[in-house]
Amino acid sequence: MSTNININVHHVTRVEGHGNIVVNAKDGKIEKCQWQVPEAPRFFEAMVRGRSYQDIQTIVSRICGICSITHSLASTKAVEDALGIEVSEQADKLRILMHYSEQLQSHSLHVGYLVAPDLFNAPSVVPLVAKAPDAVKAIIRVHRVANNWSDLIAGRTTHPVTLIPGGLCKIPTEQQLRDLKKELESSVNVLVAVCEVVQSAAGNLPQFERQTEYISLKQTNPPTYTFYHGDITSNDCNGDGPVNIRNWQKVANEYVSPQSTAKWTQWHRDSYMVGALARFNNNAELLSPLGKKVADMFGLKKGNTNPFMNNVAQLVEMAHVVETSIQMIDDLLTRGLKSETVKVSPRAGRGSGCVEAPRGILFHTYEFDKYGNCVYGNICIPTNQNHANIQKDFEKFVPEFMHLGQDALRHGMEMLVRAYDPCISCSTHFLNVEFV
Amino acid sequence: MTKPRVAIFDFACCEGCQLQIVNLEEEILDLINVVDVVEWREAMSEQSHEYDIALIEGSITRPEDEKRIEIIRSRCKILIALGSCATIGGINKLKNKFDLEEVKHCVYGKDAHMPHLETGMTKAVHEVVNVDYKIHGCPIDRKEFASVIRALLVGKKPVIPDYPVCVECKARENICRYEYNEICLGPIIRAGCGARCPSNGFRCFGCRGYVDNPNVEAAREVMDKYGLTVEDLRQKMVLFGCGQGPTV
Amino acid sequence: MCDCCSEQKDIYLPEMATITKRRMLNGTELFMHLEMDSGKELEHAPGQFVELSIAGLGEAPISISSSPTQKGIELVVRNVGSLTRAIHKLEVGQKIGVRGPFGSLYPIEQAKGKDLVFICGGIGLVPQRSFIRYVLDNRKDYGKVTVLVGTKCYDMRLFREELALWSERRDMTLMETIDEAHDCWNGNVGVVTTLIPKVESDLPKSVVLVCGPPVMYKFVLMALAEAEVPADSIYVNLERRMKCGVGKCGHCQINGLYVCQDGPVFRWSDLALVPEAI
Amino acid sequence: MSVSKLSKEQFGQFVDAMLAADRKVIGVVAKDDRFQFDELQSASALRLDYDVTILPPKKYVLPQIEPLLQFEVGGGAQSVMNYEPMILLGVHPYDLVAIRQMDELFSQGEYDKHYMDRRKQITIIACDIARPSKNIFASSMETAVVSDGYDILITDIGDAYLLDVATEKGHALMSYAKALAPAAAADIEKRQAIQEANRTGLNKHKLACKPSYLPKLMEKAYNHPVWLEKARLCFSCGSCNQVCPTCYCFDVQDQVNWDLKTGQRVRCWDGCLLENFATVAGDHNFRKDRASRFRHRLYRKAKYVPEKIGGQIACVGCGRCITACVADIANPVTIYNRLMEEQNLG
Ligand SMILES: Cc1cc2nc3c(=O)[nH]c(=O)nc-3n(C[C@H](O)[C@H](O)[C@H](O)COP(=O)(O)OP(=O)(O)OC[C@H]3O[C@@H](n4cnc5c(N)ncnc54)[C@H](O)[C@@H]3O)c2cc1C
Ligand code: SF4
Ligand code: SF4
Ligand code: SF4
Repeated sequence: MSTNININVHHVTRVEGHGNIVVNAKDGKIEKCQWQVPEAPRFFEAMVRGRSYQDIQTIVSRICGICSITHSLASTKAVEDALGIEVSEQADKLRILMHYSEQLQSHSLHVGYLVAPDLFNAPSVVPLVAKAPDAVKAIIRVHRVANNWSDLIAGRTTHPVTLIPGGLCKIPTEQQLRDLKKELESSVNVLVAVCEVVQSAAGNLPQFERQTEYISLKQTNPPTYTFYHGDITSNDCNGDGPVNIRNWQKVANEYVSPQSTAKWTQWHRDSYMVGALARFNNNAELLSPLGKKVADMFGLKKGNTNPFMNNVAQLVEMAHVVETSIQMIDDLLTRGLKSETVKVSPRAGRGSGCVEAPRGILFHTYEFDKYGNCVYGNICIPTNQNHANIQKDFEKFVPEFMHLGQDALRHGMEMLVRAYDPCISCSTHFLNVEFV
Repeated sequence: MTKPRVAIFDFACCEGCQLQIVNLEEEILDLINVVDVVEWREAMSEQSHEYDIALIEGSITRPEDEKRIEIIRSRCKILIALGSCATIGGINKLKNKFDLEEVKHCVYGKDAHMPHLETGMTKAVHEVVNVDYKIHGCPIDRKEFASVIRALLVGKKPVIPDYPVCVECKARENICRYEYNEICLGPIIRAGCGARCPSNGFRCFGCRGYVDNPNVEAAREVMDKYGLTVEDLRQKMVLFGCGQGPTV
Repeated sequence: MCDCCSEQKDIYLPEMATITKRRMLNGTELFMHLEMDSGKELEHAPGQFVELSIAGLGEAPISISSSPTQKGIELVVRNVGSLTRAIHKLEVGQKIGVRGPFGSLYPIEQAKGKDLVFICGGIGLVPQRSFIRYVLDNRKDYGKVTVLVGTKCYDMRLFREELALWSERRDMTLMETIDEAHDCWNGNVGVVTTLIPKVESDLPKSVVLVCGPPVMYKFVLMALAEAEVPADSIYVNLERRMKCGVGKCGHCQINGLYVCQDGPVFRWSDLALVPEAI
Repeated sequence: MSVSKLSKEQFGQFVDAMLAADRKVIGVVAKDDRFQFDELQSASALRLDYDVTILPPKKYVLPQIEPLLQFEVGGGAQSVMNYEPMILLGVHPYDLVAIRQMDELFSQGEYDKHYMDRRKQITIIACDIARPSKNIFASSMETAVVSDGYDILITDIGDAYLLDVATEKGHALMSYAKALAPAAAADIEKRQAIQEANRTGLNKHKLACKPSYLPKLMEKAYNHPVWLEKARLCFSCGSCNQVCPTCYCFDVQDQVNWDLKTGQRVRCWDGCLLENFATVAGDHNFRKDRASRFRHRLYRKAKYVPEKIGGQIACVGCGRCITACVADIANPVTIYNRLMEEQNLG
């Protein structure tokens, strides 16, 4: 078995955005092992300056096509925080419902279209259509349910339009909510079927463990497996948490690491992980029954340290959001939907918004002048927070799996990157990368 | 008949338009029945240099991207710009309103001079290479995408509207935003989206770019009538494809 | 037909025809001969047009270029868009959809006994040819026949063999010109209006029939006015966008007139109050 | 046929009975703070007190997109002609007049079987106007009240509806009505009073001449400066065409299915104000200027269409284009009155 390794994956495929893997090893000695991001920078924080508070969502939604609802929600919450706007309970519920649709949309896309081919040894989902047509159709079905769901509540599946500071500019009808509920109910079985298919190939997930810090939101009042409200917490918090989201900079301490090119984030350790596994590790006991059931199917337990299990945690969350949403719809229908008008007047101020993107915790902060025009913006994106952790995983993964040979190692590393569900295009405006 | 080979490439963008192709759901199976998708980094590992149709997502922002798009152009028969970033420069063109050095400093601080942060003025694809067709929108409309592709496959010029969003907005029986004294760019923006935003109670913010001959002067003059200002109009007009045509 | 009878036919449904002959007249114009699959004749009159279609690609109004005195119909299609490109790819034996004939006719009766002057610009020769051939087949009904043909450049000339035959006929006069000089051309050079003064018929007493590209009409009509041709003996053949061919869709309207029904052949005097005509 | 009476409650039961019998009923319902025609689920949603709908009922008579043919790509085609019966409930007199005009236009000359077959399946329950919309001028156009053309005409007389059943088709529907009583003389008087009031009172904009004079008025107006003045602000957005009950221009397009072997030829609404309405291959646009398109619409309403349908003016005074035009230039009354004024001066 050769111990000379030369991996240079220029643009990992089946991830959002561009990332490279570079590994050089001679005689078993690792000379270089890097995770790099050459995505074209897009300068959103600069571009929001001078724009009206009304347009912030429209602009920053375009940071990422896959988590556009999340960016919209985080920025809208930040605008509301800055301008001191209250949101009604109904709007709050509908927004969470909107947010859940994106969790399902994004997770099903990621697990179904991007990760599943790895598990079934296919280069993409296209050949899978011939190999496992039923499985592909099941995943398409779940994805379609998610998209119809966001179309209904967000106005579009990508780049929502119903979200405005203060509430929503269009709400669904009660009949539409009843129809959605039916659709969600009927998708439960399909979802379970998808889980079973993935379970049948779960053995192909590498056995790899690394202790790290897991950061996510935590909501205690009422206790909720939260994506939208709450404070920032981690498994390492020890008297210094939870942290109010306005102080997110204290958590995402950005620093330049001497042995790497990327700007990393750290809180209690030299790297941390965000995303489904982090949320699971911090909140697992609050999952819905179906969420718990799926976790059990895969033997996923709180405190898991295998990053590949992030994909399983995503399946768990898919089950959780579907089940929870059915209940939320019942709630909304019992109260009856009322049309609400929101009146907003601009004022000077600074505010932050934080929500859980499908791929991890996301922070937005803006400052406005008295006309409501933006003077400052700062955004910290989950994938950015995961880069350091990916690099640290690589450093442990390469020596452990080098014996499998160059091709298997490369494949394993690509899978590892994909396990994080990286959304590189949105993370890059913070990254500093040097080309080899 | 051999299936046309299609490749999908992305430049500076949010990849939301590619996502709309995925969002065709079941129709994706129909699509791959009639074309061979030979390269699509976001969705598959296969790669190829031989293709008939290239779908380009994203704006051109760096010199190396200009080279890349020229190579793609030289390899394909039909080049389609996919989505606002590609057709009009999209939201990325907002950057052109600022001094580039200042923009880099604003976002990257002292690290602004790292070589990979090199960035130029944002360009739409047609500002660099010849574009055969444009599928507008941020993101593109799945239905429109599907019908353009089908038209091309049977050898027909796809119907890409050159009339304002108001046409489709009226067809969807919406109450005009102006009736609430709110601003909307619908009257000068190209239709094709089914007036999605106004249908959802939101203004048209112009993601599809202007119609070929927008009456910008009229847009400016009607502001007053609705208690709005030219500055309000300007704020909205810069968002997508900033500087694409006549402005106020 | 009456309203109440349910056996009305669908005016939008094409009938199938088979291409029996085809050849390129020049780089962009395809000549075709069609026969209806029903075995029937269309029974058109000179001046009328059909809606030609390939299902999936669309429909286009195309003038009938042949005389009703012959079997089947002849058409000439210029390759300008996706439908016409697809038509160009069809082979002999292949099918094409036909609706029609539609539209008004040339003044077959009114022109009897009079001298006729045809002024054709470019593809405008195509519909005119229908009437010219009709006149030649009923030669004794009409007076002197003069045909003026102007073409942009030498390579674009249509129906060359037929023009050659016409030029040798003693019962008609053919005058041809091309806009730009060419090595192989030793005939007239200049736009078609330059031929008008050379017409030997008594112009004010002749019936003049004009068809050509939109830009041509203004100049020809000015020249005819100068030659004192009265407006009611001038006929123009106009083109507009058309979607139905049967006076419903509104696209072909010239002010209050419908080109598909009131035209395409109009008496110039009827257009006096129709400012959009030219 | 005679006029009968139903209490409001009974009328609701009548509508529900039609729905229970699986009749497709299109009625007027609220859309936010406006109204629209939509398929009724229950009588409770019906709003016969509406002022005007955003789109006219033409969307059911001439749908926005309608398949004409089904075809095999490059091959033969069949007509698509299966039209289901439908009841249009709550059509205001001006909209009824517009539908009648369209009936004439689609049946005269070449008979449009698609339009006419669909139309024959539609039963129209018209309804007298209960409240004026903000831009109505039906009184000026003599379309505020109708005495024929409907299958049933209903009038809200306060506590009950009067039903004037005019045709066999209308009569057939009455089997769904229970407790139908003949209208009393006093009721008929109430109805007359309402109709008389409407005949003159629905006039937010007042046309300075009889509508029948309009074709004559237009004869000398072609080069009037008003076209340029107004059209300067025209967006060419065609909103005025879309919302107009008498505009019926259409486009025809071929759509292919994913198999690339089959498809349909559809017709869809078009608008003469749209920039490329008169553009032919080679990009020659026969109505290139905004002003010429703007003028064309008003000429069509006042002259071209009337010439085809015995002098009836193709503007019924619904006022929808006035509301729809963001530039606020579409008001036909303003333009015709302006032409009148200057004609009187000159
Ligand atoms: C009465 C009449 C007779 C004609 N006779 C001939 C003839 O003999 N030979 C010939 O080559 N051409 C003729 N034309 C012109 C011919 O109809 C157009 O060139 C043709 O429609 C172009 O079709 P396309 O789909 O290939 O072009 P594209 O450019 O792909 O189509 C453009 C689209 O524009 C519209 N369009 C463009 N031009 C016209 C038009 N003139 N009428 C209707 N719709 C149009 C159609 O909707 C068409 O789908 C005639 C036109 C008219 C009105
Ligand atoms: S809301 Fe906007 S798009 Fe719709 S009609 Fe009004 S201006 Fe036009
Ligand atoms: S309405 Fe305007 S902003 Fe919305 S999708 Fe259409 S073009 Fe884009
Ligand atoms: S609605 Fe007004 S702006 Fe739009 S096309 Fe009509 S007249 Fe012009």
